[in-house]
Amino acid sequence: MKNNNVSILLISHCYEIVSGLKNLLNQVQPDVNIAISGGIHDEIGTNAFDIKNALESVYTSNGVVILFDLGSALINAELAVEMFGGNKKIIFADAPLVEGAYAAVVESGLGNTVEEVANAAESAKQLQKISD
Amino acid sequence: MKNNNVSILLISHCYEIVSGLKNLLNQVQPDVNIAISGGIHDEIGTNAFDIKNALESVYTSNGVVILFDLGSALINAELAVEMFGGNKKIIFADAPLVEGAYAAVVESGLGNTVEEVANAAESAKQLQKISD
Amino acid sequence: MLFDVSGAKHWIVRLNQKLQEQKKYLTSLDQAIGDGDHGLNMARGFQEVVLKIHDTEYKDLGTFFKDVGMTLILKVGGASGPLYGTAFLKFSMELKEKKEINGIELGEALSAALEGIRSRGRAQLGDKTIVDVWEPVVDLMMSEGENLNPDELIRLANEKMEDTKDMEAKKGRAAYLGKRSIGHIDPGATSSMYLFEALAEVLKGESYEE
Amino acid sequence: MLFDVSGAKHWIVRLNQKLQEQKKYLTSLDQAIGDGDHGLNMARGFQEVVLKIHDTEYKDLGTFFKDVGMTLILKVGGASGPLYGTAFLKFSMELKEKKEINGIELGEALSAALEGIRSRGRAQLGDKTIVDVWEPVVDLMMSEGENLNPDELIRLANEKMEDTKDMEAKKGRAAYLGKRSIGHIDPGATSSMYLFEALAEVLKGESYEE
Ligand SMILES: Nc1ncnc2c1ncn2[C@@H]1O[C@H](COP(=O)(O)OP(=O)(O)O)[C@@H](O)[C@H]1O
Ligand SMILES: Nc1ncnc2c1ncn2[C@@H]1O[C@H](COP(=O)(O)OP(=O)(O)O)[C@@H](O)[C@H]1O
Ligand SMILES: [Mg+2]
Ligand SMILES: [Mg+2]
Ligand SMILES: [Mg+2]
Ligand SMILES: [Mg+2]
Repeated sequence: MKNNNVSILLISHCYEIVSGLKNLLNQVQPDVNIAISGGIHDEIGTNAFDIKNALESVYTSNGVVILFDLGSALINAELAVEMFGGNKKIIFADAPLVEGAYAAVVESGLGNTVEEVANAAESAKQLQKISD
Repeated sequence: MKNNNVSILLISHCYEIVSGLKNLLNQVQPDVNIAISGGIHDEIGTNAFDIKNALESVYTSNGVVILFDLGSALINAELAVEMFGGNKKIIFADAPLVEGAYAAVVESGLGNTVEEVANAAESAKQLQKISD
Repeated sequence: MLFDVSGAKHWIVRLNQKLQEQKKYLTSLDQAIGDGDHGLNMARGFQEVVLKIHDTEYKDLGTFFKDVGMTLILKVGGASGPLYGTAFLKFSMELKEKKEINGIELGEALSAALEGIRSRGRAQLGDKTIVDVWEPVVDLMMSEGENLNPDELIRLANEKMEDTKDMEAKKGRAAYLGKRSIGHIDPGATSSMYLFEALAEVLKGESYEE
Repeated sequence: MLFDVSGAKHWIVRLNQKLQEQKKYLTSLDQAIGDGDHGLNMARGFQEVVLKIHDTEYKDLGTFFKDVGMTLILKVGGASGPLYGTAFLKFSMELKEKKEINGIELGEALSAALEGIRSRGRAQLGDKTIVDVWEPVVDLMMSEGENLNPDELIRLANEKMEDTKDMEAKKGRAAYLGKRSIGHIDPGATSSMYLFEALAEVLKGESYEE
């Protein structure tokens, strides 16, 4: 692990989306560990086992914030977290995938807690992208 | 053009994100024309000329709804729309990229107007992704 | 009524036959209110399940259904994968080391499976999902126990599937359509109907052609 | 004071020299509150501009600055590309077919450029952006006209750049930091300071070493 920051796990039905998003975020904040999981057998979908491996690859005692694209990804992600084992600092952010991840990585880069990182991601919902 | 539906233009700082997103959306609704623009010279960024070309490739009199990832994409997108020429049915959606695009493509697939498609995209902000 | 590993295999193989036959139909249902892959998901998932169980000797129902659930989770990338997968895993946990069970135990194990679906997907009755078939069917099995009439089970599963037509989707991709999801039968409710239809046919003792 | 195509080239080449020298510094400013590419963006963009203008004979200021603006829009993928690009395009439109201009005309053309930045980026004074240097500097040039003291211009640009340190970013990527953007100088304000510093040096008549 790179440091003491909160890690981020990005899940999408399409691998390209999260792999591109990770590139975007790495530029903003190279010091935050980001894991990705997307697609299943090279098709659109998600895979609980793959999500579990991704989670394992970035989990530290600082915690992990998980963002996902669509509801069915959440179903598999919760399954993955259960398989990974209980009582861990893992928070699902009810946040838009791209915008939430951006806010989360900035927040994590500042060294904040897993709750603060999740809150930052969720605040991205309120973000006004087009000002008047 | 495939049909009479409203087209969608997706803009990101990273090509992979919008190319993956287009795959995801095509599965949901193959009948909606989706154009993408992302990156600049294979790096992170956006390019007004590339956005203009993408816009041109899907513009019809039914209109186009534009979604983007970050503010600087909006700056280039507005420049692109200006270069494309005024008085067109083009709406920028103040919406999360992935979730808004999903809602927009569903709405467009139902044959609704450009305003309705943009509204659907913007409503994705309110979407509760994790229910209690 | 007794249900053992041979009956279980019979059930899954029969269900797979239905899913292969109805693959296009399920897909068309999902095209209307989802992403058009439910037929593919179910047909591929259960084909893999059948491949997996074909060459294995199972000494009890628990290990058999664990393989069914795991394979679905591993192979199906849509909501149906982890939902049906979880259902079969919870089912298997109720049937640990059981070689055969009666109708009451079957109902109880299916009730645990339904609980798994509910907690995994957080759908409630009326949300236009597989729960709308599972819940009433499992209720019937629990209340009838050993006296269950398989034809009544088939009738109820079909009726409840049909009832999803008038519902507004609150969960899954169809929820994006809001009220516009009304007027379409839910694909998952339909595959769940096949699941219970296949089970009822096995309970009736219909012959097992692989 | 007169400003012609040779002065214009001098300005852009000088600005490019500063940007190449300060590339790492600008990048470090952007690493603190953005994505760490402002040095790269500016250095690459103006290198391309210099390449473009090097071999071309320009008969007026309008065509010269149109090339500057277009090249920036074409080559720089961050916010600074379309913002500086639009500025130079609007500037060029004010200078259509002009071979040389005086200080008053220069101020007016820069005022149009600032208007372009404002309408493109919708940033206001105090938002911690390039506007925080452009607006006061253009105001000074407009009010001083032919009496402008270039050293005063340099002093003001530096002061206004420094002032961004205490501001909370409201636009651009730094806005994601909210109050935590306070305490850092804005990278764009810094590159804008170089832009006006280079202009002032040309206006002072400093020698032109390519
Ligand atoms: N949260 C949920 N709870 C219960 N069932 C659900 C849920 N989400 C979706 N479903 C069921 O899954 C079906 C769709 O499955 P499928 O098409 O295979 O997955 P996906 O929607 O991910 O493409 C729906 O018709 C619905 O019955
Ligand atoms: N909307 C805006 N209006 C004016 N200036 C802006 C705006 N957004 C960003 N900037 C300026 O652009 C600078 C960042 O430029 P750069 O790093 O090249 O682009 P990016 O932020 O897209 O990576 C900021 O420091 C700020 O001065
Ligand atoms: Mg589907
Ligand atoms: Mg699917
Ligand atoms: Mg930058
Ligand atoms: Mg950038």
